[in-house]
Amino acid sequence: MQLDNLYQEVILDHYKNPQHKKLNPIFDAQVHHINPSCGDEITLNVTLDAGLVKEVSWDGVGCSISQASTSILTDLLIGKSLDQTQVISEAFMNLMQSKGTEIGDAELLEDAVALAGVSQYPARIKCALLGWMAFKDASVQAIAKNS
Amino acid sequence: MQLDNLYQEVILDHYKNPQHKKLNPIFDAQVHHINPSCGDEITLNVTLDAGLVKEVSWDGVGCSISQASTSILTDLLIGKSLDQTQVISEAFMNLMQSKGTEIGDAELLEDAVALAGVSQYPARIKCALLGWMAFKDASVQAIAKNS
Amino acid sequence: MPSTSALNMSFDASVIAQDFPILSRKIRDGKRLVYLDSGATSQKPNVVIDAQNDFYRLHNAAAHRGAHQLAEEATDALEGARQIVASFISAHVDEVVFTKSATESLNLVAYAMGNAQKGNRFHLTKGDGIVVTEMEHHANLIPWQQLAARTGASLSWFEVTPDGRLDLSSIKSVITEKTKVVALTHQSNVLGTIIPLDEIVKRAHEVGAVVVLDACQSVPHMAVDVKALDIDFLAFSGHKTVGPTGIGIFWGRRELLAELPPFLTGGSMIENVTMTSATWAPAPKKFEPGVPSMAQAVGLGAALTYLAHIGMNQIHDHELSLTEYLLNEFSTIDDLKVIGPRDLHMRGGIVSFSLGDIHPHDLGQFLDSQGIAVRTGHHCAWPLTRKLGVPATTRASFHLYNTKDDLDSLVAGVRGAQKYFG
Amino acid sequence: MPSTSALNMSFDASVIAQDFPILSRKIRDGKRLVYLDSGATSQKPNVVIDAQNDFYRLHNAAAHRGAHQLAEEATDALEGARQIVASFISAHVDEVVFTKSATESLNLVAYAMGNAQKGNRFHLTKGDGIVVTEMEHHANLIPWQQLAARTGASLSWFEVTPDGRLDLSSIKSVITEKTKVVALTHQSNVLGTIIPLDEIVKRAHEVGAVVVLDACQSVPHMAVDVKALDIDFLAFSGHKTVGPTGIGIFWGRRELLAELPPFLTGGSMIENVTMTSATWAPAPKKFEPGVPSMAQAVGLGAALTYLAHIGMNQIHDHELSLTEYLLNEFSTIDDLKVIGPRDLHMRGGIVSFSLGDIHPHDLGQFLDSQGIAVRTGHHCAWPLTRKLGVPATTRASFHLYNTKDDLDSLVAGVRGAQKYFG
Ligand SMILES: Cc1ncc(COP(=O)(O)O)c(C=O)c1O
Ligand SMILES: Cc1ncc(COP(=O)(O)O)c(C=O)c1O
Repeated sequence: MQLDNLYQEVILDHYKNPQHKKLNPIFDAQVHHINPSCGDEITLNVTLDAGLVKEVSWDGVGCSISQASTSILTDLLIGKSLDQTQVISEAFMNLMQSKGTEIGDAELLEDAVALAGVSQYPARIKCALLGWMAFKDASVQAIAKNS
Repeated sequence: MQLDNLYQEVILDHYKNPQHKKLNPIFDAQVHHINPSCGDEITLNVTLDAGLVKEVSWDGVGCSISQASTSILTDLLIGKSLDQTQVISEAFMNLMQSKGTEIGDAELLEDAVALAGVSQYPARIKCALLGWMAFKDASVQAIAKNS
Repeated sequence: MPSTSALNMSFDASVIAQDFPILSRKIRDGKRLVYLDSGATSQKPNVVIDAQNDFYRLHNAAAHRGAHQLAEEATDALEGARQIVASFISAHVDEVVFTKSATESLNLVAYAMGNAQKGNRFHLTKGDGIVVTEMEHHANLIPWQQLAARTGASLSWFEVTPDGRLDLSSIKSVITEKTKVVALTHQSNVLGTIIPLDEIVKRAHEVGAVVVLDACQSVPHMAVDVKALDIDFLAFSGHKTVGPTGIGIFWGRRELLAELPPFLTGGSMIENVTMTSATWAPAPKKFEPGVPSMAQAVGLGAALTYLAHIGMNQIHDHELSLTEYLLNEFSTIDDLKVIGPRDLHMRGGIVSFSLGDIHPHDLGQFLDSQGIAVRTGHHCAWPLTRKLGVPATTRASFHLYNTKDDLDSLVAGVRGAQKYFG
Repeated sequence: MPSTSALNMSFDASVIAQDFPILSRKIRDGKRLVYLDSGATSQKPNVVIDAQNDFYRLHNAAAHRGAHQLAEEATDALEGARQIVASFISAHVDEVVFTKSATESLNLVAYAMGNAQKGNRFHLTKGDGIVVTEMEHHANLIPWQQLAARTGASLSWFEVTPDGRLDLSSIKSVITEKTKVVALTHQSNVLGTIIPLDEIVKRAHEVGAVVVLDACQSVPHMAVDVKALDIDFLAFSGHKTVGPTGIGIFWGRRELLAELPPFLTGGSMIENVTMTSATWAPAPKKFEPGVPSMAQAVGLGAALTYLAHIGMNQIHDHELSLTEYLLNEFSTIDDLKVIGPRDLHMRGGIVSFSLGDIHPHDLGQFLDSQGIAVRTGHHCAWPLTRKLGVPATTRASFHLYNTKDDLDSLVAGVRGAQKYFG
């Protein structure tokens, strides 16, 4: 079934056991993002340390795609340098815009390549990006705060 | 030619020799009406005397239909009682709405039956009515003034 | 031209469905299309598509703007459509205004009131009140928020009960002597709830307020008679009424339209224009500047003629029997919770629900893979879904062309989703 | 899908005319239709009619509002059309807003400015100035009169010379440091005059004013590049651009759309909504509440694709050669007076004229009896026709499908009218 492209095992796993889904009350920046088309919401906290992403924690309501995508993001970005997170984020955004023509760089994106199927469902791309846009926003704020 | 239904000899005659087309400076009521779809304008003066239409005079710019219709109106209504003018006006309005299905009562409407063809050209009905609406308005004002 | 189905005395949705070409489309790997998203927009019968084609191929010209034959024909087509709309809702023909959508219609009345000067009955100021409800679509909420902000009037609202009805218990303190406008939906686009309009209209008129009815979800599905409802203004959309996109209706009582200032200004809505000022033509022209949306008006006329042939009461009965059937089927599914009233007397053919932990987006996606089109999300009534504690729901909404087969597919789809995500 | 004619390298209007089904209609007693009223509305090629039919028959659903396949297809269709419009006028895709008409587009920008609060660059107040011209269509005049009345800003204008050009001699005193908006037509719908836009834009930007261009009569007939023109906002209508009725375009510079407040409010233009407040989505969504006019957007996309295939420069050249031909022919007719500039460098394919004592209504009626459709009256630019001392004129206006034959018919018709009414 074509749907299995979208709902890969990895995604359903992350959905059922989301990583770092418990807000740490200590953070450099906190953001609250909303998906206006479906009402999904996310709160995401970021803490930096010497140019590295020390911690990302989050909470929110949303579909399996938005929840899994955010969970995967935390696994992927925590511990990375800000430069690396930017490279990864851009690669992920490009993958989402690829309309099913790309499979994604598994070295770079790890579990996030499981979300490649989302790019064939335009209405769901925003779900997959919710956590990523929140992270982008929060990291900019955290950098500003730390500098 | 079907067009000859519209432009009957009588109409072209009235157009070329419009009756009472010279404003009498003495009047009971003066009105200024406009046809917003084509820009035609008319000024019309009415004087009453003991329930009779003593005088109608007018000036204005407009197409052959509006000019002829107003000219015919003056010939027809001057000297009539206000009750009669109402009967005639209503008969004329009905004729204009008849979409070519009526020829008009020649006893009552005299030359105005020549305008029957206008009812087949919906965009021109307003032209034929311009003077009549002005007369209606002016006679109401004149009655109000005289009472 | 009535379709063959429309001439049948007995109502057969599967025959009616044949009038709608899109319903024979295949979706995702050849699945039959099960279209249960008519609350968002309805499908179009051939008569509507053909009527627009005829207009473009034979009669297209600028209505009310020319003395040539095509312009006359275009004018007749437009005004004929206006007459059809008027008959459909039991209104006078000069009370019917063509807009682009219900959204524009509702903005029209709100902005036009904002344009009213002191002395005009629609003039609003600090101390005046605007009343809405908690179940409004954004299109009948935000324009009033904006009007309140522009004029200083206050905005208040009827609350919604946990089972999805309007709470009228405090009607006298919601609609007060200060209330100037009560704007509310006839039927909730989320819950299917039909509101107790009579009581509200009575109270509104008691205090001298006008009632603006958002009939987007009622006019397409039941007989609506503006005179019998005793309302003052009404809005609905063509595209939900098996008509074209890009056309809506604004209706207002004749004497109120005479006093309401214009909204959009431009050509053909004027009486006289100078460089510094303008005066207005009488309604409906006053509210229709520019070259009209003629093809869409003609298409809407064809749509309403088609619906009227079939019969609005038959359509409503059909949708209610579908609703009853679905509510029964749904009651057999574990974890499925219907959101909105269960009482069939107070609802139309819209069923919103949640399904355990399965997010509506995921459920909707699974149903789509089975060829079933539903809507998920807050349905542009975010304050309502938040209030009910379900920021997103899954919504199945029906129209005359839906069959029990469609609902059986939905029920099977829901069970399939439980297995898939279980 | 390009039409066969569009693939021809050489421009042949009589071949193009075959793409437009209405042009083979017969008028009044079997006369050939000679359609010379494209300034009011243009005719539609088969590709436009077919594109809309395809949408309704195969892809109809509410765009941006569902996760099902039809909704995805409808979204693609809508956004694909937006991309076509953007390319056509050399804009960014997120700068293109779908409205119902040019009239709505112009009202949008005027009302949105009226909604701007203090601190917003579009906020207008007493002391600020709005500049228009004496040759504006009512749609680009009355909205500004109304905005001036609402905000206390003053309205001033460029005058028109007796030969129908804009008088820029006092440009520095018309556009002053107080001017915030200059709204003007690109080409007069009465005179055909193309205005000296560069000089005006330069002066407007010098004082920090924005330029709103009414491109209703230019975009359908010549290549228009919003970036090259250096303007700030632009409006045009689909129905004059061989597209459907019921659709218009509003374009604005990206950074200006970001600051401009919304106009119509409702669903899908929001970021967040509570009972008492709302925040907005980024442009273009901010300006597009409600279910979009999808079929019309798709039809407009097909129309612009069709025009672009033929080539806007070819179309413009064709129309100019028709204009030249007609002006020459007209110069041989006694009592015929062309209203507007004679210089071909400053005009497009519109020729307004008077004919001795024969009233335009009568002339138009006579021409109609010959199958020739022209427009008569003040053409929704009443202050202009009054200024020129011709409250009503007869107007012949062309488009890509008109031929020299059409003009020969017109000339014969004019001579016939002289005889008929002589
Ligand atoms: C110059 C000009 N501006 C504005 C308009 C208004 O366009 P629409 O009626 O399509 O809104 C027109 C056409 O009627 C026009 O010619
Ligand atoms: C109750 C209700 N009101 C208003 C609207 C807005 O209608 P439209 O989007 O056609 O303007 C809708 C539909 O979207 C609706 O369901």
